[in-house]
Amino acid sequence: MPRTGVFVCHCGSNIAGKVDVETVAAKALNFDRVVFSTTYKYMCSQPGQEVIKKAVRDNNLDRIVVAACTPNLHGKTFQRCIKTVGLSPYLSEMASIREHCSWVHTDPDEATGKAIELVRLATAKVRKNVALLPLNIPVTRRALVIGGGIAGIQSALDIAAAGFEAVIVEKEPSVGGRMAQLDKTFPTLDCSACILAPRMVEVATNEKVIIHSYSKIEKITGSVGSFEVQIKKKARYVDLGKCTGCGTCTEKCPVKVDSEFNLRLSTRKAISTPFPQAVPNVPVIDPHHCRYLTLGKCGVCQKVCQAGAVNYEDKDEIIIEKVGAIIAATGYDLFDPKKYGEYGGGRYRDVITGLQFERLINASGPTGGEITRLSDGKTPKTIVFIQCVGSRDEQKGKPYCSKICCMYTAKQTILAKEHIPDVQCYVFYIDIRAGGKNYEEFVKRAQTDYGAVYIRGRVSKLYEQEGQIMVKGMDTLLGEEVEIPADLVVLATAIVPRREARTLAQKIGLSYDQHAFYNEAHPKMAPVENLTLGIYLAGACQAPKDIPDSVAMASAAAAKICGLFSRDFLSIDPIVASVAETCCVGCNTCVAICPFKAISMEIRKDRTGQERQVATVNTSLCQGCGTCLPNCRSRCISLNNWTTDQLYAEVMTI
Amino acid sequence: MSKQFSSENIARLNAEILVKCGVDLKECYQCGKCSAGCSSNWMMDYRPHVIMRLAQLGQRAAILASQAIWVCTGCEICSARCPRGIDVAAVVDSFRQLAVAEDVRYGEHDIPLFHQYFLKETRDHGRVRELPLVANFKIHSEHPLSDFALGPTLLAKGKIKLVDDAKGSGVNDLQELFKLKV
Amino acid sequence: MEYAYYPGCSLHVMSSEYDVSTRAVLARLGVTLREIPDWFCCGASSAHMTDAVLTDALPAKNLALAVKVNQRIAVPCAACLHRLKKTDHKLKNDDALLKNVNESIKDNYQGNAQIKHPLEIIQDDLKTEELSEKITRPLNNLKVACYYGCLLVRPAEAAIDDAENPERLDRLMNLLGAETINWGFKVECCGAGMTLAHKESIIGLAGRILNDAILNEADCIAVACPMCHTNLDLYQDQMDLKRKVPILYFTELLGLALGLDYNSLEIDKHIVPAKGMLLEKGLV
Amino acid sequence: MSEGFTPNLIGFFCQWCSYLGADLAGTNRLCYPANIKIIRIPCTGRIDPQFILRAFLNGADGVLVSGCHPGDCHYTAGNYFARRRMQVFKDLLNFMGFDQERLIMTWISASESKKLVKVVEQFNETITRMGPQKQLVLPTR
Repeated sequence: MPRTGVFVCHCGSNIAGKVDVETVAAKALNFDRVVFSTTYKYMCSQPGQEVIKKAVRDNNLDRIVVAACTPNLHGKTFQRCIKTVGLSPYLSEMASIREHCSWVHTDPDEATGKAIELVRLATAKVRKNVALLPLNIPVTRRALVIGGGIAGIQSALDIAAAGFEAVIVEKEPSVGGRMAQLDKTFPTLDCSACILAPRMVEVATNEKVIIHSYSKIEKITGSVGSFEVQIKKKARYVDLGKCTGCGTCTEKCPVKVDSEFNLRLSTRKAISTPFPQAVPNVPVIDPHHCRYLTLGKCGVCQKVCQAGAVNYEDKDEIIIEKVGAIIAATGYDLFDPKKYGEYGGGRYRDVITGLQFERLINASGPTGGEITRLSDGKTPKTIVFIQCVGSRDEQKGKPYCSKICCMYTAKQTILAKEHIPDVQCYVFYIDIRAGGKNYEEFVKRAQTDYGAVYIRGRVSKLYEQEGQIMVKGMDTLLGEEVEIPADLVVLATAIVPRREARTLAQKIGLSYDQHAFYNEAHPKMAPVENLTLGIYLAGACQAPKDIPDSVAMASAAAAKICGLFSRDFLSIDPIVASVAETCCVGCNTCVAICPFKAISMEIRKDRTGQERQVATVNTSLCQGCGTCLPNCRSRCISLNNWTTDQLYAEVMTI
Repeated sequence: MSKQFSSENIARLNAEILVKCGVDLKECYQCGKCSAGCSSNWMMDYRPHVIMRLAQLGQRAAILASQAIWVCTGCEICSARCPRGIDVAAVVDSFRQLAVAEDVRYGEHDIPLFHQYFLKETRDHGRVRELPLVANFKIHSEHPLSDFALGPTLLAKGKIKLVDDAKGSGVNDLQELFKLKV
Repeated sequence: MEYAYYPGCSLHVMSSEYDVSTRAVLARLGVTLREIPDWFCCGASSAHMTDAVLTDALPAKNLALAVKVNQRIAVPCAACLHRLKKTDHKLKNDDALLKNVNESIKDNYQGNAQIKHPLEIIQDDLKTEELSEKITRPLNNLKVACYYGCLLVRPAEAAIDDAENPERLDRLMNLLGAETINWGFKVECCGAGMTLAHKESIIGLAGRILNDAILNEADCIAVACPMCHTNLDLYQDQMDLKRKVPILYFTELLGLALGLDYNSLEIDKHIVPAKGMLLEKGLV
Repeated sequence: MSEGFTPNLIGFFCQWCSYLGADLAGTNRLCYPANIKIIRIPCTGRIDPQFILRAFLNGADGVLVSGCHPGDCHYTAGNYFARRRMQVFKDLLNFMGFDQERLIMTWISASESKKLVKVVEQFNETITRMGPQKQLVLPTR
């Protein structure tokens, strides 16, 4: 006969300020199988947990209900707590009387009434709970890293340093990501390529790291410990093994196409590497523009390749990798300023984005590091930088702050001044957000040492007049409008998730927010984990982030994975389905329904020797969604911790 | 002189504007884009974002007595470009309406006067007749003789008629809605 | 194709040439306009700037009168169009307000009007080929600055085109054979209803617009609003301009292209004469 | 009708999205009617129509099922199964002459605390207007 104890938490005044916790505890004693109840100021604290342990021992309790915050916050805490006094962790339940009650209802009587009801539901459920044993699942000690930018590279190197294999999947022909496009980095003004390139080489030569470049994730199945990843390696038309990276093919290729890497500021060839330091340094043929692949004529690259690496017959290829954990490090895209009709909506050639400016000032960029106007090739003498284009704009863009723009704009004013000594830079800003080591000092330097004029106010309109871009803004501190004839205007466009972020998340089962940034499991206590076990986050796919933050997060995610890989078996919650074979009629419905292909049919012989098929659940594949249960004709499938009995018990007490 | 803030004034004006035009003044984060785009900013004592700031802080009297609310042409570029989607033009309209309703001493004389004679034409004749409107308005305005010279040109070009047969009887149904003081 | 026609006060006397040319070109293009009997002022800027009740009551009453003639209503004045469409949008989306307003206007408007500017009628209702066929005097050699002003493009619910870079007028002018300029003042305000009330506004605002048109070497400015026309046309004498710029209604340019008689379009009513320039371009 | 009537509302909320949305409503101190009790479930796909039927039999005046947006199911497809099941079940309720408005299904993500509040408020309004549910209550209760 179950003996349940109820523990009502005050949570300081968070609960007790609204809910009469003593009444809740008193009423709880009337509920079925409840033999003990008490209250405490902070149930999750060490002394609070002692209260629970003591009560379990003294009253011989075998079930507990903690009425406190949401189970998502402290469910595990109380499970661990009763485990220390010999109870199965699965014999506890929580009633969320804080998030679902005291914080959302105003009337104390109503809140108290509801708290009592929530406790009633939890006690009803807990008496049907059973002691479960954790599942031990084997761990494949290899990690998948999606994205080969600085975050992905860092994660892979850290994992490799711990002695485990890391598989990088990068959609572009080369690793490097956004950082490869930058010129110098704030606040130290290190050359981006100079600090990135060694890492790229390191990752390319590390025998524990496998790089699948020019590849995409097709599908991921399985769960923590044993994921199976289908990767589509796009046809490169150049053999990675044979190519020597001599570059003759690129030189001779007659087709010019806008360069994606240079953000359409220059052209590339139909066979090319995105940038000179590419890793792998093997070109790809763009099948949409290659004359041979579109028209069947040309073939120059094949003729000039002495290594015989060009292969027009190359096909996309699907490869399978088995891994135990995944890091999503997919990075960011930039908000498209076309939505800003008042800034020209892309019509003015001398209005460019911050990233385009990075390419312009880059010595290996389209102009060899000369800052010139796209319209007439002249050197600009007045450059206006506009911040928050898309960011903090609920009407046209995104409500959030993109975090890095204040800093890179300050950097760009410094670099502009270094390139063009008599240039005057103006920065239109709303607030300067320079929280970070040496960041504020850096912005100050831009203003004092490099003479960037900061103007507080959003720009209302840009228009062309006599070969210049007229910038119509407001100095809100002065309370006066300003009009600046600029030679070049640079828009700090918002950081947005990669275009493919949502599709990828749906393939993996990652949770994401309304902007398609990936969700961390907990904003403070689990910032690099995703809610899906075994998947971790690194870099700007989670939120706008600068390089140091991305690298730190990448190392943190790698450390989490190394922890996971430190054991042969992983102990996880046994929240899986099971089939009562005696009742199963072998109808196959569950097999068809299961999203994880965790159910299959097996042949069993009954006592008379007759054969029949029954369903069985592969517990390492089952994720515990319970979708199979309602469709089972003979009601013979059960789901641990969410049994029909348990849910029914809750529903029966409403 | 320093501004006096009081929580009651702030709450009251915020509520008043919310009811009048559905704008939550607290949404404004003072980026100044409204002022930057404003056609008439160069003539205003308070730029639009300052009007919004004064409003946020409950400075009702200062706004009602300002000249800015009257030189606003109602072009709505402020509303169209506001990153927070605030209908700034509607806020300005609300303040003008309050100023008229409460008969405060306007920070600008001629423009509200013009509106009153414009509506008087509408009330009394259904349609606006240019000559009586100009005549009435100019006589009472602060610059009665300005543009007097334009008169003959306009008459010659047929832009103004001496006798106007304007009528539009539909307005009769609305007489009682006009609360004009002219 | 038939429309109820709401000319508005400006087209009644001050800008009657816009009225005349609108009627003439739409008639030539096979669109019938039936003027709403007893229409009255929509309140223009003065109503919404000074009185919350009149803001919607005046347009609503006119809409109620209009739909008795035809649910499709043609409104050439941008200010009237703006007022009627804004009120109509509010009434279509707020049943309580509709009920309230109907009580105050002692009428029963159902929110069933379709309000259109003649530019929309010409571009959306008629086939481009039909229009091109009727062009007998293409506006070749003419460089036009298309000016939209505020009220045709803002706010979204009343707009006939994009708020920042509208192109309707440019498309029509290009179709007629004219060259259009890319300039920064397409949607800047010219001073709207301040023509008489506050001349400084007009001198400043219209002056900037005219200057940019001159800078871009436009032969003339095409407009689709009587207030824009008046503001740009009336005070050029008093502005600091390199030269004067004729301001023409788009219906006048369309009328010329369709081969209508110059005098019938009453273009000579403008303060800044256009005839000389039009003669030079061989359009008269 | 039903002066002073406070409906008994039951929510079946997916633990990955709507339940977290309710947690967030708490964190943000949003406010919604107290007469809804939220039962945590692993996925809307787990919901057996008999739970809902039982809830009505036990005196629920309205049942709100809430899960992840289409495409966002943590288990890839549970919410799609749930949606189909709910449709069939609602058809059955309708056929039985039961007010099917008493059962609604919505998508509320972990970030949509404001939507949650709106949904609960609207549902509460609807059910309050409809009055107590008497069609399916057990005679003993």
